[in-house]
Amino acid sequence: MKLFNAKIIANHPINARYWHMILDASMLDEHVAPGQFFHLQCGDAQQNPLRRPLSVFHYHQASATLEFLYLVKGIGTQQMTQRRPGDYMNLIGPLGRGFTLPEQGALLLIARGVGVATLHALAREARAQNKTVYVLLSARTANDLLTAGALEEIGAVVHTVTDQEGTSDLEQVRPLLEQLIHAEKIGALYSCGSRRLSKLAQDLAEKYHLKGELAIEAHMACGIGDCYACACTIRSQGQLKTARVCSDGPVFPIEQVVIQ
Amino acid sequence: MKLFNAKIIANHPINARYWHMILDASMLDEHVAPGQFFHLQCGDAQQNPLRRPLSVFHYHQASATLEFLYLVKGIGTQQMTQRRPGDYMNLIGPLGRGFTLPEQGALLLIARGVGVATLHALAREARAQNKTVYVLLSARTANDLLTAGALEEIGAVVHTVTDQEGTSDLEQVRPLLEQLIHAEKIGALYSCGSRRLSKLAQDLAEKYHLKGELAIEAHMACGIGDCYACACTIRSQGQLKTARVCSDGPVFPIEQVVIQ
Amino acid sequence: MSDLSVSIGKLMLKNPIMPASGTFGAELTPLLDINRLGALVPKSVTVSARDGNPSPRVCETSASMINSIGIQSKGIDDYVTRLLPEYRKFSPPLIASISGETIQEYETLAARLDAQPDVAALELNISCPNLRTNGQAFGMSAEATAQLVRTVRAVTDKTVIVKLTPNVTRIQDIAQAAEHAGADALTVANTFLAMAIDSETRKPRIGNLMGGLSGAAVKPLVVRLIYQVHQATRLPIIGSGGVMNGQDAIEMILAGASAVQVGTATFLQPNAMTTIIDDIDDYLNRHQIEHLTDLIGQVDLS
Amino acid sequence: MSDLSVSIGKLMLKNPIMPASGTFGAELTPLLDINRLGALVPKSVTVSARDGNPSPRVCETSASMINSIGIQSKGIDDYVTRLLPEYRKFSPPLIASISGETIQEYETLAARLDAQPDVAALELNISCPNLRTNGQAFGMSAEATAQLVRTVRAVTDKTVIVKLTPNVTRIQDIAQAAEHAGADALTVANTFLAMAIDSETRKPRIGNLMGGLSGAAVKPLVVRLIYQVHQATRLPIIGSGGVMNGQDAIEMILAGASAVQVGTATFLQPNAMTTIIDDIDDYLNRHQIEHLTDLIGQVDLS
Ligand SMILES: Cc1cc2nc3c(=O)[nH]c(=O)nc-3n(C[C@H](O)[C@H](O)[C@H](O)COP(=O)(O)OP(=O)(O)OC[C@H]3O[C@@H](n4cnc5c(N)ncnc54)[C@H](O)[C@@H]3O)c2cc1C
Ligand SMILES: Cc1cc2nc3c(=O)[nH]c(=O)nc-3n(C[C@H](O)[C@H](O)[C@H](O)COP(=O)(O)OP(=O)(O)OC[C@H]3O[C@@H](n4cnc5c(N)ncnc54)[C@H](O)[C@@H]3O)c2cc1C
Ligand SMILES: Cc1cc2nc3c(=O)[nH]c(=O)nc-3n(C[C@H](O)[C@H](O)[C@H](O)COP(=O)(O)O)c2cc1C
Ligand SMILES: Cc1cc2nc3c(=O)[nH]c(=O)nc-3n(C[C@H](O)[C@H](O)[C@H](O)COP(=O)(O)O)c2cc1C
Ligand code: FES
Ligand code: FES
Repeated sequence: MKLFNAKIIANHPINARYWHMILDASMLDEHVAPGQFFHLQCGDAQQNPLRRPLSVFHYHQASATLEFLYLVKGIGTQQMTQRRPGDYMNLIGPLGRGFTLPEQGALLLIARGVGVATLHALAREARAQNKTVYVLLSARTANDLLTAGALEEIGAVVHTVTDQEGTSDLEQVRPLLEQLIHAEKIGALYSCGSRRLSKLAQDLAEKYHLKGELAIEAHMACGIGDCYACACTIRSQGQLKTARVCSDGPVFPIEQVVIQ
Repeated sequence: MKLFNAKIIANHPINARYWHMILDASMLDEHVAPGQFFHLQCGDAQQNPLRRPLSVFHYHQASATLEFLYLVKGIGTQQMTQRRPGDYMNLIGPLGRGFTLPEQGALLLIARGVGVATLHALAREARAQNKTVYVLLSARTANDLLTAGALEEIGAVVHTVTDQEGTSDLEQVRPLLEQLIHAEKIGALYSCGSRRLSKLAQDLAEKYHLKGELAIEAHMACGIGDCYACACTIRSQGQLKTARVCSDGPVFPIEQVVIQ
Repeated sequence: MSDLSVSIGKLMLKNPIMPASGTFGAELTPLLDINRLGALVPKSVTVSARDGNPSPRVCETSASMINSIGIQSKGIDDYVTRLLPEYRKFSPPLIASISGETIQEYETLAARLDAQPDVAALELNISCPNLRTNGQAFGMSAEATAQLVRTVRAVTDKTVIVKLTPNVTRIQDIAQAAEHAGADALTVANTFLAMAIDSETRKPRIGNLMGGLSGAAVKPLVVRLIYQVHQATRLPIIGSGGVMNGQDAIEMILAGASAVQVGTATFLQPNAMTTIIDDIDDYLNRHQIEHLTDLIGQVDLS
Repeated sequence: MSDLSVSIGKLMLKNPIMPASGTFGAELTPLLDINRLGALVPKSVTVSARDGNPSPRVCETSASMINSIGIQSKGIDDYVTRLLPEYRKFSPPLIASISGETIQEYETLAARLDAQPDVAALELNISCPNLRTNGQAFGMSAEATAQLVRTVRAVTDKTVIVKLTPNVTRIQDIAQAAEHAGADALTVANTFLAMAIDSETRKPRIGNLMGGLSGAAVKPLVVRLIYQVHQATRLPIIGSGGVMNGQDAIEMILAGASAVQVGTATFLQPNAMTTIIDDIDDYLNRHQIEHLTDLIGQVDLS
């Protein structure tokens, strides 16, 4: 974990709602695991005192580049879109606990919307270790099916469903996933970005006794475990406990997560 | 008076402390008198809700350009220096009552520091009407003697004094001014930018029965006469009264001003 | 076009947006379509002419400003003979803000203005932090508030709006005192007592040492106060403090405000109020809400 | 190098900068040179473990944030057996912030911590707006404050700092009650009760509806409170609320603070506190002031 300034190499819109930022992260001298995040100062710090957490979309150690894929949501991410190549972003990270790969078997990633930003890094890591990766991508529209191409390029098998086409409801997604679990050697399930899909993944993991992990979100202040702003409820050894998304998570064993 | 956006044509430092901004004021369809001012939104309006008043340094109707000369003082003027050609400034103006020229005789302008920004416009107007203009320019250093050259170019007679050279104290300035009043046909005195010099101008105007005007400053909120933030005390018909610098001034008959 | 009208006591306003006293005047005419406003609220008036406070009278703070104008007033005679006729050219109803140092002064002002057909309602400014020492105000005591409102109520049938101070432990108590004493509506709230010092000169940044804080920074405090008052009384509430745009106005209305005053935002953008009216109209259309009144107090606590 | 040391009760701090309770933890170690701080103040501790409030627990507002963490605490046992030993690796004195629902709980906590040599002083958080309904707190009543402080005073000789709430009509009264009951110092102040609503979803932006406002926006209110308390008592004051940089800290010291807590600024910049210490040092050098204590309360009212 480090506090540093990183120069912006690129900052582009991907479509009407999503942007992609590439930073020069040569300041970074730590391993960055998929599922970890950075806490970014997005704009005018006086007016907007809270940092924004963003998952690592891609960290390429050799070229020392750090990438984020972000949804333009409110003032913080709007201000991010104003930043130009050559400007600096102030970051804290890498933060939190990332994903762990299954000992054996393929990975099944279930992502919706910008959840894919988080799972993308996991897909890359798994592919780098030559694991088989299946991805179910769900989104509102075909346009919002982010990085499907990039995932295919690295050799992941991608299934897409959208609200627009009427293919994204649970009644259709569940059999698709069950079929994958039956047909392929799925070793672990991962999900991010949708409560409904996370719940489904949890069900499936339980039903099929699969390892699983969920990346969850919470509003944060410190981002490093000091303030308890990001508390969530975790089921651990039969008891409900409070955990911090920023430092105990954001990735939790799927059976521990209490999905409200 | 109008609320409008004006495109920045130029925005340059003149020296370490002063900047010069030129705006495209083709939106303006009113006469702008020397001594009047504009109320500018300088930067992040959410964080900095108050506008800043700046005197017209020069308004050139034919080319529709409006110029300000500003001292970089605090956050507002600092933010102004960040603005680039092509950006827009949001202005209200022209505001307040400007200077009036003497019916006859020459003008004697007594300015210190950025006070010359205000008096410069008066010098130009007077020269345009073929009046003789004498200027006493006082400043900390020779470097801060702003626009002496420009004033000479338009045909004003400029005397400069500085703290650095030890020529700016009242004991030296007073005889210089009295000599000008004796030797030249001075019809009116004008001052801006220094309490000490304004007091001196007031003394001289009284002693020599000269018309005189002072431009004064006050912290403002509305800038248009609604809020009484800019109140000052005025001596009028033997009584002390409260006046608004923004709408009753900023230029007042010299005998009315109560200099604290 | 949705229906933006709201009622405040006997007043029916065509929309909920009005200026906050002390931040508005006829001088805005060239910059703002004054006739579009729901109501007009000139600067608080006192019985006799007053000069106000030493300068500087305003300073800027983070997303806010401090003012200590004091009640700079030409007195009630000037108000009646000069200001009211001047405002006749505008169509929105005029709410006269009155301010005094004693309860008798409020009574005098209210009685005098009750006789003026040009005055639609009275706003009792019992909360100015700039009148007495250390920001004290009538509105800090429930008993003083009750007594003052009862006295005014006795001399006028016009709508009486009481402008509360936020500088209290329990605004609910003051609100209820005003309600029981006969107030028709409450303005929540006046400015927050504040102070700033220039670290370089070590001098206070306000000539009068303290002043009232207004602007975006105070909005979360005011939204809370509106909610608390709305829970504690049945009176219509006029929200005041930190409204810069339509969203802010909607936020106050959801918390329980029937109308909203705009002050500091006008210094920033002289036409802020009409922009806010347009924003509210857009919001209602976008959310397919026919009557603005359907939003009052409708924060979703589920 | 000027002398930055200040005393708070029996404590001598090497400089006036310390974290505000609830915004600091050992997790900052990689990002901040914790040993440079004047004192350390961990999160308020309660007798038993508590879970804190529903989410979202924070939201951002203009130049400020609202938090409603509640007192998320592992309880006093964990504090004594795990937290205090963990803090032994740091050199600055530790001020333990304690929080309770009854006066007895404060007594229990104070007695327990009195026995801990690792605890240099106690800060009584009698002002958390997030514990009881509608932001009520002990610190809103002078009598409750006096009784609470007397009770704690009876069980400990350690320096007792009382953290006041700003949500009161007259903070001077509460400050004097604490002083007379035996407090050694006052923290001025805790957060301001606040609320925000998302106009699009109509939902409160804080899970617990209301929370405490902190950050730059509250500074003008806190500077005023510090000044008022400094006028009303002789106790050393720890300023808290909206300090983002060295200038802000100096401003509070000029108003009457002996030391200054930094909370929200740490979220923005984890090393804000050491930057502020450097800023203060620069300021003293630039103004040729040898001892920081020469600045306390020295606002120039001439
Ligand atoms: C561990 C983690 C990883 C994330 N990774 C990504 C990512 O890779 N790409 C991406 O687009 N988004 C990601 N998010 C969500 C992202 O943090 C929010 O969309 C962002 O903070 C919104 O800020 P804003 O100012 O644009 O929106 P606003 O709604 O204006 O934000 C207001 C406040 O709420 C907080 N907030 C709002 N939504 C969220 C949210 N979903 N999670 C946490 N805080 C929120 C903001 O941080 C801010 O404090 C992640 C969130 C977490 C917790
Ligand atoms: C009628 C008028 C004409 C002026 N013309 C010029 C000009 O041509 N060139 C120039 O450089 N300056 C001029 N000034 C002064 C200029 O307005 C201030 O220097 C400027 O407002 C400082 O803003 P800031 O944010 O940089 O400083 P800060 O000190 O950070 O300002 C803080 C607050 O104080 C106010 N303030 C500070 N100093 C002054 C001041 N001297 N007068 C009024 N308000 C002040 C600011 O407007 C702001 O609200 C004029 C002032 C007035 C009243
Ligand atoms: C410069 C100024 C002058 C004010 N004068 C008065 C006044 O005379 N009477 C009054 O009741 N309130 C007065 N107020 C308070 C405002 O009416 C309003 O309640 C407050 O500014 C909060 O709203 P805002 O944040 O929209 O400005 C004044 C406020 C400002 C900024
Ligand atoms: C996230 C958060 C948690 C807090 N928790 C506590 C607490 O446990 N006990 C307490 O006395 N104050 C608590 N506070 C208040 C701070 O200690 C401090 O008084 C306040 O934030 C004002 O300072 P600031 O503006 O520098 O943040 C908390 C504040 C924040 C923002
Ligand atoms: S954000 Fe502070 S503990 Fe997680
Ligand atoms: S600034 Fe408002 S009256 Fe002059």
